Amino acid sequence: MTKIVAVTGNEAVANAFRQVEPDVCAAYPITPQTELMQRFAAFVSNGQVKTEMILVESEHSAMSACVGAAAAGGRVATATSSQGLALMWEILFIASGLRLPIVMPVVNRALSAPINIHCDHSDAMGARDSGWIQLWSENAQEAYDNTIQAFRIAEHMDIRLPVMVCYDGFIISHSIERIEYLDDEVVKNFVGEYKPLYPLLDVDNPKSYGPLILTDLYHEVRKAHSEVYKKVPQVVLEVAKEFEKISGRGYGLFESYRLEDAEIGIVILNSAAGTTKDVIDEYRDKGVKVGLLKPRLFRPFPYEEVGNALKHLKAVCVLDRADAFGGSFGPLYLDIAASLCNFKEKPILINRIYGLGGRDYMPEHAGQVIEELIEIAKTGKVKVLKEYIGVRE
Amino acid sequence: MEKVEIRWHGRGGQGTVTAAKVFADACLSGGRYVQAFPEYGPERAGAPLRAYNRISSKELRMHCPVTNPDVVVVVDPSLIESIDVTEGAKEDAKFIINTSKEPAELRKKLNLKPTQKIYTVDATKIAIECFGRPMPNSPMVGALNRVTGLVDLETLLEDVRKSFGKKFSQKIIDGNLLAVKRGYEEVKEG
Amino acid sequence: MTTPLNLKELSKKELRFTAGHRLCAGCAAPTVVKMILLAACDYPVVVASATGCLEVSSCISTYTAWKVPWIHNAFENAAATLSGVETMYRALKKQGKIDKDIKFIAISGDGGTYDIGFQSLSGAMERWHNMLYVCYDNGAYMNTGIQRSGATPTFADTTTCPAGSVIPGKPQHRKDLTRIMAAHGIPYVAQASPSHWPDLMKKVRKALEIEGPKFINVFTPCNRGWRTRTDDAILLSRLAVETCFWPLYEVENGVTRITVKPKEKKPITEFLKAQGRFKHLFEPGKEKLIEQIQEMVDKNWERLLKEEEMFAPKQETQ
Amino acid sequence: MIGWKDIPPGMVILEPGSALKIKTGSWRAAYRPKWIEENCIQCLLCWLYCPDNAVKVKDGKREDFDYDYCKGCGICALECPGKKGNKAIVMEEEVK
Repeated sequence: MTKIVAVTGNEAVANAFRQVEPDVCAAYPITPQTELMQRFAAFVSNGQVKTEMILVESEHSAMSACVGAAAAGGRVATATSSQGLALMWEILFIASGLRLPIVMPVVNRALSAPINIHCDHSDAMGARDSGWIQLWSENAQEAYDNTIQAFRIAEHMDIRLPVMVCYDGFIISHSIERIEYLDDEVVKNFVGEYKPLYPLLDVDNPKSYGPLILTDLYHEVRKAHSEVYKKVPQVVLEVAKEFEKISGRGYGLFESYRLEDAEIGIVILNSAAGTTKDVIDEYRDKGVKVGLLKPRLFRPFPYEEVGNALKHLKAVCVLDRADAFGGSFGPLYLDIAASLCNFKEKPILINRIYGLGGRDYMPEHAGQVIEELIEIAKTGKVKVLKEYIGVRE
Repeated sequence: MEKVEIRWHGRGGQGTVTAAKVFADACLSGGRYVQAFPEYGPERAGAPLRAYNRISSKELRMHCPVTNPDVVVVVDPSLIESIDVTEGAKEDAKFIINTSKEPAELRKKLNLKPTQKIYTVDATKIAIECFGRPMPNSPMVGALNRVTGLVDLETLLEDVRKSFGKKFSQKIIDGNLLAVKRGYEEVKEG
Repeated sequence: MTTPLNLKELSKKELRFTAGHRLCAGCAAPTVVKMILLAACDYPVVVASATGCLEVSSCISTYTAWKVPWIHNAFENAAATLSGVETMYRALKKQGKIDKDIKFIAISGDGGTYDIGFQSLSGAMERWHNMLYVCYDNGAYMNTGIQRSGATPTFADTTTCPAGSVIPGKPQHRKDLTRIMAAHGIPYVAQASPSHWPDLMKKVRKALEIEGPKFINVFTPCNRGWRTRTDDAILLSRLAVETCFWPLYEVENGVTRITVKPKEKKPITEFLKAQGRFKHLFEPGKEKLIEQIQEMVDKNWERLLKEEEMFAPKQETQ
Repeated sequence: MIGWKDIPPGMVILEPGSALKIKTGSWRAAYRPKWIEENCIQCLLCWLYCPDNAVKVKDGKREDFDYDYCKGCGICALECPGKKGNKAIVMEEEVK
């Protein structure tokens, strides 16, 4: 029996946490994540979960405590945003390097300076090469579903890696939407009992975590680590398949929307994908063959699959809600370009930066991009490769 | 109606966001999709704010502010002086204003098109009479429900009872329920 | 049965920090670790270490000197890391998945404790985790090459505040971390020295018996950093106690008690003169600097005596 | 040296005390300690103070040095109280 509710994205994810019941949860407040951990703390205070909370003095300590707790041998979760994720940066690499299955919703928010509390993706993008698996979510439903699946993916014995579940700050975290909750028992059975690997608390079999590795072995350790990521897409798909059985909702490595027969396409992450789909429908009604690709598994990035899904198009615009400062392209653009670079026949690519610091992404922005793509497909000419949209002159 | 988009105008601290949430919650019945979200800024109590609802029989994928509302709800009448509440409103939009004035007067003041409809309700007065505080959100929810006809009154009242139930005393809950009902009954079309 | 704290009995216990570690010849840190783990010999323990000499030298490649579960995370977060381990222990114990009585000990150097790890330590203590945090204080960043730290004593010569013609070594005071930890209001705080091993072991044992956060600061000579002989680590730590440079005391539930009082307080020069890092103070014309150090030591010792007196049981009521 | 396929997940070391395989006795440069049994009062301070666990003890009784690990620091010799002023440990030149 599923339950239909109207809740904020943060409330939905807090509820997923309640249903999964991590053994230990570290938390430090930061907008817009705060509401999620507040709600979860209320579950703890009211005895609705067995979770022990560690109310740390910084995000750096939050992630450090998560590393300790996960190594100790139990299920661990935390959550953060923006500066908080930036402060964790050092320990993100340690969590993945030690192969600790920590689950962390990242409620996407812009990075300082200037300080801003609203949505963009520069926080999670800054951590995209930290070895964390990243699942991105369009709406509250996906944030909830991805959070539940994240525990299964992270804790899979072939994977044992930390997972970030990304969803848009305020736009999703603080907006109320209709979502379907699964039954508590169904979720509990789905994630199952936590199985530790090398638990530190097994005092009869002492282990040492975190050795010094020098030139003689570091390269090998990294190679071994990089091999694990090859197994991730398959596990993500397996978990999604099982999740579909309990929820009726299907998930892949990415979502293709009206892409198969399309001639032009948009690649975009998270909540703006929904707005774009509505606009695509309008253009389809006018006979324009436009489609969309929305990455879900962003790390490890499924280059081959994404490349195959896009290669037949004439022109593609990659919309980034984060800029890579210092004269580079948007981070999503770089991955899309890499996924297509070895095909002989491939679409012309452009990169548009939108929605930084919570700037609204409106239907007319999608329309503007589609119009430009129509023109590029027709003429084969690109006026400007990378540009901001929705910006005041 | 397949999709209704609502824009609320209120001030921080008046319960406008809560009203949008309560209304969205009530609209869930009948398998509808709903959204309720405020515009977030650094504003604090007293500052003008907007909140939005989308109510639809189809999945809602749009994640941006409502720019062409079907319904505009003005919770604080003083906002009319400083903000163009008609901005972007559809040709057949409905305006619900918290005011003691007559609909005709408001129609003139807002310079509405003949195709647009105006409704007024003295929500602040109702609120004071029902539960002793000038919090107009409950009667406004009642009025909005009457105008849109999206949910039956009983469902709405049940939802309000539920959302108030956890935090407030029985007296406050009863007062608010009465206020919703009176807002529903006393809204005037003009 | 508690193992008595005598060497004959203790020597029958397993050494849970093994030989084969790569710390310098004559380093006092492994001896301090040995003493801590011997004092804790009746318990299973989990140890966390901050990045530092002890950490890099005890666990390299596939070789670990630890025979207890051990975790190294980063430089500044041993306390936060161990608070995670300890919290998971409580969670799993509550669920009936663990029944053992495990003790949690962090062992980190002064850089990872006084300086970069201070926030993490302070937070963990304030959150009241059931752990013992031990700082092995050798008074500088020895792992990176003898840079000054918040624990470096006044006028010590280090690579980042070298004794020059204008600045005579570290100009600032040493941060009195033990007192700062006592100010956290935690149940047990102490200073110890490996030269006074029964005192050190008693303190560790007492700390382990107390529920909640505990902190012990252990004086730990470093012959490379201090430019001394490889054989005088214990001798120097004894001199630190006898000159009252490093008083041995404890603050238990807010009550201060000096645990070892030197029979005769030796002049600070006894401690300073054996160390290359203070060599410049013995040049002609630098007498004032040594006097300043002596004044600081005297002031601190006097304050400690007064503090103890404040809490001492009244003679009449005894 | 192991190859990448033999790296355990997270490089967690599963063998406690594996450092014993590293014979740090080879670090001794100039001096090595010598135990003079007749001067030994079995105080075991050398066992306690040795940073490298290089003093063997059996059933609470001191035995000879474990030169596999002794780095030759000399702490044992300096701290040895000896018998009637005669040290039970002296440092002598290393012969390799």
